[in-house]
Amino acid sequence: MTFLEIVFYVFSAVLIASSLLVVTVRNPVRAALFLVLAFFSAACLWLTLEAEFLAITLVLVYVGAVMVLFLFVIMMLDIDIAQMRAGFANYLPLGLIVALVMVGELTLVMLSGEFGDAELPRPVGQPADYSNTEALGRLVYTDYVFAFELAAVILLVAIIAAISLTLRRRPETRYQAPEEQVKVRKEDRIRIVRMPSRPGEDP
Amino acid sequence: MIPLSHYLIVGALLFAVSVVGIFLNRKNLVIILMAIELLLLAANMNFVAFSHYLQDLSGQVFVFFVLTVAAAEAAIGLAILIVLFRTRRSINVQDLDRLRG
Amino acid sequence: MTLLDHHLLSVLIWFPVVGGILVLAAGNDRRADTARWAALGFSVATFLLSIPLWSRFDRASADMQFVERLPWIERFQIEYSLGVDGISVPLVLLTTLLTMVVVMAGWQVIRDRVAQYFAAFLIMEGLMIGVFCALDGILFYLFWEAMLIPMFLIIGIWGGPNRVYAAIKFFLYTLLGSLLMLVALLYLYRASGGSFDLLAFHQLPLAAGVQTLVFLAFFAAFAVKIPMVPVHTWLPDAHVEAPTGGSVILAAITLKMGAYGFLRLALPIAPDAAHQIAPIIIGLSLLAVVYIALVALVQQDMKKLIAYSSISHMGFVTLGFFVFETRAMEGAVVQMISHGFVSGALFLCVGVLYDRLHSREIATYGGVIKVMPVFALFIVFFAMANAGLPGTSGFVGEFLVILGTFSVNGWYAAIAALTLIVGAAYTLWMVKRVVFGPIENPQVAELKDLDRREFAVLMIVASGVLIIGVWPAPLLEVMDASVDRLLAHVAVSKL
Amino acid sequence: MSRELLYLLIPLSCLAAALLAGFLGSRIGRVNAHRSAIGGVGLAFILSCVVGWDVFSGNHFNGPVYTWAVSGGTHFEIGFLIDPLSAVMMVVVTFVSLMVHIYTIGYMADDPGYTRFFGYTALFTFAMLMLVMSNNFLQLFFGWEGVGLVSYLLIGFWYERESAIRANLKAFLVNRVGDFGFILGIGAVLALFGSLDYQSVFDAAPTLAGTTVSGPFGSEWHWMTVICLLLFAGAMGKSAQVPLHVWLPDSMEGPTPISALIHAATMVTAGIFLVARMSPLFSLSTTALTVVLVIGALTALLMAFVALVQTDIKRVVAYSTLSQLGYMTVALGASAYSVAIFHLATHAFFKALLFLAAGSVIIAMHHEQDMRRMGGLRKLMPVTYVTCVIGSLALAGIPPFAGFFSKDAIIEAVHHSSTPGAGFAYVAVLIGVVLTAFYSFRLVFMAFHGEERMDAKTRSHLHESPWVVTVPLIALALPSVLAGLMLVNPAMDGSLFGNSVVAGSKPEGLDMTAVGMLAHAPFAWPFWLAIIGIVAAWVCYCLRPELPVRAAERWSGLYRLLMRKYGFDEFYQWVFADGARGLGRVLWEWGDRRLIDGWMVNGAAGVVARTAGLVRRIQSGLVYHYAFAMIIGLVGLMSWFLFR
Amino acid sequence: MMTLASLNLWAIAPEIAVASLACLVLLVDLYFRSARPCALSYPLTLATLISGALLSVAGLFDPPQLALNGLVIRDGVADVLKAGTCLGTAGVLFYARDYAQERDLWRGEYLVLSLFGTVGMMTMIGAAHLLTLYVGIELLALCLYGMIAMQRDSVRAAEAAMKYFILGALASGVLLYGMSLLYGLTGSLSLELVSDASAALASDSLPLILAIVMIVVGLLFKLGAVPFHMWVPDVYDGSATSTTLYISAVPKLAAFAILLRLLSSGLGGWIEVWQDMLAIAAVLSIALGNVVAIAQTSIKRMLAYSTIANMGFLLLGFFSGTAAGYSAAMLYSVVYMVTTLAVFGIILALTRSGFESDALDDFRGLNQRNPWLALLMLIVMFSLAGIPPTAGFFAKLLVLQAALDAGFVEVVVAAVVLAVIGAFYYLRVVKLMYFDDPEPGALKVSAHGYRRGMIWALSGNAVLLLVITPWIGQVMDFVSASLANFGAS
Repeated sequence: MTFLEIVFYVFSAVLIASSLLVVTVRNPVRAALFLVLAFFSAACLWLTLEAEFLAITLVLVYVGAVMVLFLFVIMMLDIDIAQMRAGFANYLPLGLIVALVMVGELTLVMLSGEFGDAELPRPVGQPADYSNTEALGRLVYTDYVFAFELAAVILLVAIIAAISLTLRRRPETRYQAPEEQVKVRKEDRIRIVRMPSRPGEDP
Repeated sequence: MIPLSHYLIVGALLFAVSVVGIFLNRKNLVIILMAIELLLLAANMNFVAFSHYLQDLSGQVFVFFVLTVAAAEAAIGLAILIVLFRTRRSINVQDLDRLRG
Repeated sequence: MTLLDHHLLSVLIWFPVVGGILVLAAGNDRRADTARWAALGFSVATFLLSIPLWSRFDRASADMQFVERLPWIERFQIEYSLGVDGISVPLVLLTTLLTMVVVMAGWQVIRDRVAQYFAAFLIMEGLMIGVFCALDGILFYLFWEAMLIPMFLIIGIWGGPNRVYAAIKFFLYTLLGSLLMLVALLYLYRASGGSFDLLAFHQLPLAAGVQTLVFLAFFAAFAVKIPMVPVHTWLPDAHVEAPTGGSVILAAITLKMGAYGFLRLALPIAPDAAHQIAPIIIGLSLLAVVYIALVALVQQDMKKLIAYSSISHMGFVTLGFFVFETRAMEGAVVQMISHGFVSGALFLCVGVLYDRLHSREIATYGGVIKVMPVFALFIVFFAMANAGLPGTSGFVGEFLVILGTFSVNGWYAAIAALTLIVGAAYTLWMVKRVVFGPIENPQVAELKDLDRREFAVLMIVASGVLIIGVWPAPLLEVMDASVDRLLAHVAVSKL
Repeated sequence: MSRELLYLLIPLSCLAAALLAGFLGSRIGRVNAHRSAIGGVGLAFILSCVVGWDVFSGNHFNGPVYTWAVSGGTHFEIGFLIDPLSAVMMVVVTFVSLMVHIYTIGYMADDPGYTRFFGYTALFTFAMLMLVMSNNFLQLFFGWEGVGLVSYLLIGFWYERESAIRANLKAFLVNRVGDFGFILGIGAVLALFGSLDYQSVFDAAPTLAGTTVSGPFGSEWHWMTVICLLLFAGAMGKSAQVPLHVWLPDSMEGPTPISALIHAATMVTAGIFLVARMSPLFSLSTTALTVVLVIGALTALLMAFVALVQTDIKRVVAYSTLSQLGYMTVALGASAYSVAIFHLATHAFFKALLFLAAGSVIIAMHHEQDMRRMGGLRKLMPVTYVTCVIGSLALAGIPPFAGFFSKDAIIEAVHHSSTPGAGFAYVAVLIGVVLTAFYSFRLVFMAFHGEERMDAKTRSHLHESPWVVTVPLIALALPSVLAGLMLVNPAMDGSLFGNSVVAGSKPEGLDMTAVGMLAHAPFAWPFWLAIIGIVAAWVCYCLRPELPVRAAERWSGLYRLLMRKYGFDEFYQWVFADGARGLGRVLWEWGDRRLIDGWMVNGAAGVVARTAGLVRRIQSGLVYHYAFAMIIGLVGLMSWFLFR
Repeated sequence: MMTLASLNLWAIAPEIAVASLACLVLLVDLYFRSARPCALSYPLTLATLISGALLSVAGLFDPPQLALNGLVIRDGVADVLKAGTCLGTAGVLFYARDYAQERDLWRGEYLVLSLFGTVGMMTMIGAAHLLTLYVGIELLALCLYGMIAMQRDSVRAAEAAMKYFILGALASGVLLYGMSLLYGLTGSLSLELVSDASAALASDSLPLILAIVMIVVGLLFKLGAVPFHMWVPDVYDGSATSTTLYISAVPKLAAFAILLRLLSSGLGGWIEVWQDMLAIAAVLSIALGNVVAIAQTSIKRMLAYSTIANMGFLLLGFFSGTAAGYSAAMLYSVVYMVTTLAVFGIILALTRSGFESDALDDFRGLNQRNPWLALLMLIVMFSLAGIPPTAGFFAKLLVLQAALDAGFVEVVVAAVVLAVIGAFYYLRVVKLMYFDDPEPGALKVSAHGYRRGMIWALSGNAVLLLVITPWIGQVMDFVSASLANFGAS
């Protein structure tokens, strides 16, 4: 067994196990952490596939950003974990059967002979000066520029949506408005009222 | 050497696990959101594997975009989760049953 | 006027529809009288416009006349093509005449949403004429189905206490049948190589199995509409709940559309299947004649009784069609026209009573003749026509059908002729209990006889009944050539 | 004036009179209404006499008036056939009708429906004339149903009486049973001959006589037999032959003039006329003739028995009518068509007379019809009495009254008939003679003789009827005496009807003359039987009035049977009326309401609604259920398409 | 060498216009606030959409062309559907304004999200590449999630958004997985190349079948076809009516387009496989939609099930795989969009502030309260039920015709019978409006001060379904012409 194979099987096992734990543990914080582990293992697997840039991105984006977001939300929402003790659905057996059928069929298809070594042999590695990042960059900024722009739009949408959903101006809380304070003029604050000096006399 | 099918089987298992996580979970919405991330990871796994075996970078480009989308999706999903929690004071999946029939 | 010369049928179809829309625009009930007069004006004008159809019709020819063809959906060769032959002309005239009558009959009775009421009838008139004139499958279907909408509203808005059930039952029953017809039409479109021309369908060679399926699909639509046993149960409900005008149109014209469909579509398109299935249909027809007559006998509600009587009479029509004999078929067509008058008239009569006492129960009445002699005269006359008394139109059809059937099969004729007994039994038994006898209900003693409007309405219908009964020759003359050609066509196997 | 116009004028004058009196009666007033009706019918009578004279001068006519319809190559026409048979009928009909019209002025004087009545009677005359003048089956049926309609309207004339409107419905429906056969008969004629015109049918009949048709169970039927039996079914209905006789006694609910006109003299004889008219067909079928003969004999005998026990004066006459119609039918069955028509004519006169006389009594008694409350009217109503006796003598067949000749001829015809069943018929008609004499004189004795059994109040008002009543009585009494003498010779030697009736196998021994018959009478059975009947009646109702009561007690079973009229009514009520309604109710409840509507229509709707409710529950609102459904769908599609 | 010209940017001019103007709207909304919400950004949004529509049809019936290195295709069907999407969105916003204002939804973000959603749909419509397709789908989906949840104080809206999000993500995950397999099998992401490569595969290629199953599942989810329909009723019901209108009306065009792109352009050679799947889904959808709709008491839920049934009919036209079938399905989606716009427009018009008109009973006696609106609703209902002479009938006619031509007689007969069941609940609305008397407390609707323009627009919208009948042939011709040689460059 080569080093690559060892890496592959170890991280595959870790990946599957941690992903199983993600969906089974009760504590969402732990689930998030197992998710981090799963992503990390996946990144390692991708390294065996010479997708260095994506592997790094996966760690950076997911572990660095998304998972932090998850944890942030979990913490912020202050969920009572004890309350979440209810178990799995009572159709668990049926669900498991369905899941097993699915796994069986998927495996069967994958092993059906079109993805074996004979049909698609593993390519030899890239030359040492090959930069996965550069190659990807070339593609993304040329052939896929439209998709790239759209991805930007998607992120914009995510920003707009996330902000407008979560940002709330509570009517009951009072905020300072410095820009209004700075802009204030005397007419806004003082009203000069003309009063008759003696009763009966016109102002 | 590791045949392509092994990578694919890993992807398939990941796919199955995440799917099971979505429909067997009756506790926490956050975990469902995580399962969705795993689902996308499963697809990404396939793409990366194919990309390597086919020696075609477009698969990796696809994964690049999927990661972007997944991040955006996670952001919006969590935002919705917060909105839901604010109105309902709960993110229990079982409480999500006002709309039915 | 070139419009009338070349587009008479279009005018007949669209004039009342446009009229109906204009009447609808009269709006709310503050302008009810405007709506009434406008509706009367449109319906009378339509009737007058339909007279040239009769006078200019070439009786010697079996071809389609007053033909109009315009491309409509060219992609699918769907055409706006209209034409009439000797079978449709009387039906068109019946429609225009009875719509006029119905407008008059609803004059004061309808006080609620007047404009909508009259508009519905006018629009329906145009659509019904469309059914009788359409020569394109899709156009036919369009009119056929569109007609359901105003009828649905008429039953549902102005109907009796159980109107919602009746209206929905009516709609869904007919919709189911007609959608199957649509499937058949679509199939024929394919089989004919891309045309919806009904006359082209007639010439289409079809294999035996296909014919059977096509025929059954048509049968589903038409049998429901006619209606034939056992898909008749919508009719009593619809009739009972509909307002008088609705019942009249329903009985007088809507039912005829089903029968007309057999002649225009089912028989000529699938003649072999028709011959093959004929014994079953004859059986159902005879079942209608006997079974339904017996059921009619025990009805306590006048409208229900007349409704069942309609089913029974329509059994004669289908019987006449499916023995494939000239006299029987012509008799059946005459029966269609006659039944239009007679059942319409009977519903009008019940309406007259209902307007006064708001009851359709036979038991409410009794001794009406004492206080309403003129009305009694009419209702007895129409009852006799319903029982097929010679000299009335009701006789002509039954007589010809029985004669024609006898020459094919004596036993069929014998069962059909039972209607002479049972038909008379339920009709006259109702008359006995409503019209004759001592007055037992004090409210009946207060009844007023017909006013001039009601008299005029019933008089128009009675004249029709009498004229056809005494001298049906002109009516038969109009249809003779067309029926002959149809029978000759049906006699030739397509296989 | 052309002949066609003349012929046309006869029915149309009646129709015009009917429309005038019927529709405009309330406008033109009672007097003008009866004037117009009588004028119309009177004109018809005069013209009929002219036509009759013309016909017996040898001028026959057969031609269309207008084409009613053309269908499938068959011409349906309205037309007239004027030959001796129809001429005789026209004269008889219009004459009796005229008399009844005149009589009505008195009889109906106080009735609110006076003008309506004249409208009806004139309309009836029109329809009856159309019937007898017809030259084809279609018009025959027209008239046939027309008279039925008027009969219906007139029986129910007093529409407030439950019994009247029940009777008219019954009359119509029973007639419809006959018409059922009749219309099928017409269908059979058309199917066999391809025409409805008498002439062409009769011409073709001999050549098609052998045609057969297969009946049920593999039997072979002669077309002629089928046609004749079907047509005779119609005749049975209209002429009230057993078992379709039940409507006639009940029809006495109508005003008496109607009983005279319609239910004695004219309409009920339409069946006899029909068979006579169809004699070219009937003569080709022995089977049909046998049926006719046996039915006639049964009617004659059974109804005569019933007449013995009736106490209602009109019902006695009604049952006698039934019995006499049986006689006529027997004559038809014996192929003695002209004899049947002969009896029809004489019977028309004396039976109308009897009815009108009974009516006269009824008016005098203030609409009391029970003979047990009468008696001794002889002195109070002499004209009525005399005419009534004349009528009864004629009915009983005492020479030389009209009934003697016609009835004797029938008996002789049956005696000599070779039709199967003639033996039975002969016995039946002989017994009938005794019974006829007995019940007719029972009526005379009970009503006019003996003690006065009415109450004092009625007694004080009793007087002879006015002239409008008595004149028709006298006018009808004359032919009741004389018609037989005058008509017997031509009727017997065949000169009266010429070739308008065909006697297929004419019985022998009928070459009788008036003188011969009168001379022969004292030495023949019928005469003495009649005398026995009269004497017996005298014994029972004048001499020993307690005898009938004792007899009734002695043979109580028989008496009850007769009082119940053999139970026909109950049987029909139970089997047909109640049976049909019961069946209808069952079919409606179980067929329409439960099976079709309940199970199929609403059941389908219910299934859909329940399914909707059920499927709706799947939409549980729980997101993991939704996801599970999707996965099930995914796995389902995968499993199917991967491994199919 | 890539140049700006070779990118062929003109082909995505509408997308560029809408996306950039959407950013402008965002800025305008941020910096120009006024008393009335969106006083400036709303007209600008409408202008954006109309300009998008105009740009879409500017090159109508030009020969098809690939653009942006094969990521995008511009052909007749894309032009027409993009224009339809823009106009449909404009209609949605036009109808939604009063309603959304009353519910504090009428904010710049709402408009911007709807605009970006439009961009997503246009991207889906013009996709010639799996990546564009996926990104388009996600763009639309993210916008929709945001729009639904934007009604922040509504429990129901949040729940609907969450459900939609979870199920939508699941579906797109499945779709993505299918795409990955397709990529692995064909080695390409471009639909054109996928089409060529997949046609060369053995007919029993299990991975490809699996890929097709997964892709079809993803597509069926987007359409809302059974059994991937569960989100539809809840999302329709929970969202604000204006959002429901947007979700129900406009994306159907895009859904049709991705069906066309993926299955017909990409997997046309494998029609035998996906045809049966679509047939099953079609029948199930028609059955379930029509049956369950009967049991509903909320009109929005009822219309949701009606949508499911209608999507079944759309599939019925599509799965025949013929040009006639595609054009039938396309006509169906267009007619459906117009009809849905009308029906939700009427619901919006009936809704008063603080009072949702989403229970069926709110339609009780409408004929007496407002006969004109009742008549419009009547037309729309009969159009949905497919009763002639409305446009809905012709749409159903063509669809049935196509399915029949493909030989699916049993399917057609089943669909027809189920349509009868379906007619029942449309009739029930008519019944409520016309046969029942209004509740005693019900206001006369005309008292509610909605804009005059709204009534005109609604009238035009609903009456169009009726008066188009004489010209329906031209509409069909137009649709088929736009579909001529789609996807070919």
